[in-house]
Amino acid sequence: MTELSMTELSPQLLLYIATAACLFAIGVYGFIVGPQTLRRILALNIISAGIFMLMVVLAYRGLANGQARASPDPVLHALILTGLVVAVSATAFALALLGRLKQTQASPEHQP
Amino acid sequence: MTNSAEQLSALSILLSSLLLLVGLFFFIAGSIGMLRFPDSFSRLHAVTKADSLGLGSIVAGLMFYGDLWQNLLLLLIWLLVMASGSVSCQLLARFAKTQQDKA
Amino acid sequence: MAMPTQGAVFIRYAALGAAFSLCWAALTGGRGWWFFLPLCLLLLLWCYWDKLSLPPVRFKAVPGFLLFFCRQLVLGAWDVAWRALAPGKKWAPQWQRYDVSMTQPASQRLLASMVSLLPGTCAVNIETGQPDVLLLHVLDGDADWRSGVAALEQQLVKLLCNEQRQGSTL
Amino acid sequence: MSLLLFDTALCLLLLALALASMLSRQLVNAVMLYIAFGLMMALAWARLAAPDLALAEAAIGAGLTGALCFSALARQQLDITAAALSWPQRLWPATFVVLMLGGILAALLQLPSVASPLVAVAQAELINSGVSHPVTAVLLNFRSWDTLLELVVLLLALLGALPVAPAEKSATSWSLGLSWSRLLAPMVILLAGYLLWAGASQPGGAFQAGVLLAAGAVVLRLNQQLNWLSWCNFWVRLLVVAGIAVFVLVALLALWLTPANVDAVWLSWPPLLAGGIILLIEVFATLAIASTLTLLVVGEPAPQHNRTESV
Repeated sequence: MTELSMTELSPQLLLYIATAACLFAIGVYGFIVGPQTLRRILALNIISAGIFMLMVVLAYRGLANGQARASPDPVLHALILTGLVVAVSATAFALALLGRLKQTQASPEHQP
Repeated sequence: MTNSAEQLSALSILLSSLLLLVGLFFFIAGSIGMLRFPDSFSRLHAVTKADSLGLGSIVAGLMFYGDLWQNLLLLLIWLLVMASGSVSCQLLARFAKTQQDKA
Repeated sequence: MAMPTQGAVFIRYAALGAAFSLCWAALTGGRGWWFFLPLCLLLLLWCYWDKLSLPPVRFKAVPGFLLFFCRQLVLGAWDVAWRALAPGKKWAPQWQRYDVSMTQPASQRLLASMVSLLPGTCAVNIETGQPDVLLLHVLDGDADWRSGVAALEQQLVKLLCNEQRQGSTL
Repeated sequence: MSLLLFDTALCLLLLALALASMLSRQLVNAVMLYIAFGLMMALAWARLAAPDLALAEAAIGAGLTGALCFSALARQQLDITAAALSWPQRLWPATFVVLMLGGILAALLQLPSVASPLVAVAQAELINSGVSHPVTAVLLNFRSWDTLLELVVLLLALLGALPVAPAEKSATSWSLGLSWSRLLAPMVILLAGYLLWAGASQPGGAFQAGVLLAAGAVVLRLNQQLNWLSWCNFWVRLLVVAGIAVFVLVALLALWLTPANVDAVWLSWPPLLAGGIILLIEVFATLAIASTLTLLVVGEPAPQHNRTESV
């Protein structure tokens, strides 16, 4: 496990790794370009989906090579599970902040 | 699962494949209807009816392979999907109708 | 409104518990009953607190109703699949109204949900009035949809005991 | 071969949905596409042998995120359409992103294809963990620090969101939706209980059960049910804190129960009691996650606060 060479990843793994990287890139693009704040929050979620997907693929590595008695990496799965719940709570927090922002932006115009 | 699949007679494999194909047909028909029908209400018709029967047919086809509890679970899933399909169809239609009346 | 007797209440909750245990058995393959017991108690308490129970049905009418419903389901799916796949326009969407004779709101909601699986009809709204009116979207206004809805309503009246009484929670 | 075909279709669908969600002009469409993307993501995770994540993502993607984003959309004006961006405004970020993507891909292709050594370690230690599902063992035994701190993060997010939560729009609920959600409530509780039970030996556990319960509770709350479930209620506050409190108490108890000749380690369970301890923690963690997420998503009506502002 010491060598860090170009190893032969199976085509399925390559496909999913490429998808994860592309999801990350799409999220970054949306985060830069997206004019509305809600879209940027969605973009952050897509970035996190890409990263989670990369971690899932890393956990899946052993299975894809057909090693005997292989199982996906439970440590990574547990980390992602924690990350998922934290991500949704962070999204909720961001959306609450966004809602308050809209309210305060809207209120001075209505008040005389 | 593989054991029971090997024990299945040719007749039940044929029946199960037939049911799966029928289910597939209704799913495809529902999807085509969703693309072809003129307004959102008609599209709801296509999705609700064809898909609930299609799923039922696929569930029936899969039932040849499972044991008793798995079959019960499949049946339960089908009932839930059908009920939620018809309820959400009605809610969607009502929402679309109120939007239409507003506009 | 007549209060149900103690025995009827017991039977109702026993049936509910049986339904829950059937679901649990289907999920787990018949294992883990030690965990299910407190869970079932919690579920029954929830149902009691939320006043949920199984709708009282006439058991004699159940097979006939199931047969009718399955037949209508197949007919409805076939109808819409044929219209979707056949060349040319096979549809003439219309708005239609149907006078509901059932009085219970719960039964009316059940009817409206089931109508969406019938050939050619899709329920949109129940307008309360004298009598209550079911607003329907009909895929083909020229087809005979009214008899199908009437037959379903008749079957439902046969099935549900409480069409005249109160206390249904569905 | 057919599996590779399925993978390709799934990956293309994922990318298309994400791209469409980012590029669509209407915000409503973006949110809807994002929900579809979340569902497809659950499918991808089931494919990649991660059923725990698929369960959690299905409940989050289909239930919570949809409710969150749509209630956020309802608060702001729906008719905001983004102004069309000029070409340079699109081109420069795109070139930057493509360059970055190339770098990331070049780095990722260096990854070794062997599994990490942690898999074997986790498998070997599974006997002493009290459960037979490795993910649950990692979450609540080997790395229970993560789970404890995650509960703290959830609580902090809730505490941060409560003071800024904007006033709820008074929504009308239809009687059909109301009765349907009430009918589904026992089903959701049963399923959450099943997931909690299954976590010991199969995919499932406190997170999935908590998220599922939260999704059910959010639907009920949006239909004006469960009005007691608010931060004003003392018992609900207790429920929210209960996850962390029980976790810490159990950890102290385990520390106290450790025999004198063994090194006492914080947050490690004696192997004999581990199964019961994990179940106890999971039950309260489920309730805490469910109530916290529900309060986070639905927000707080905060009537008196609102009145002072409008005066």
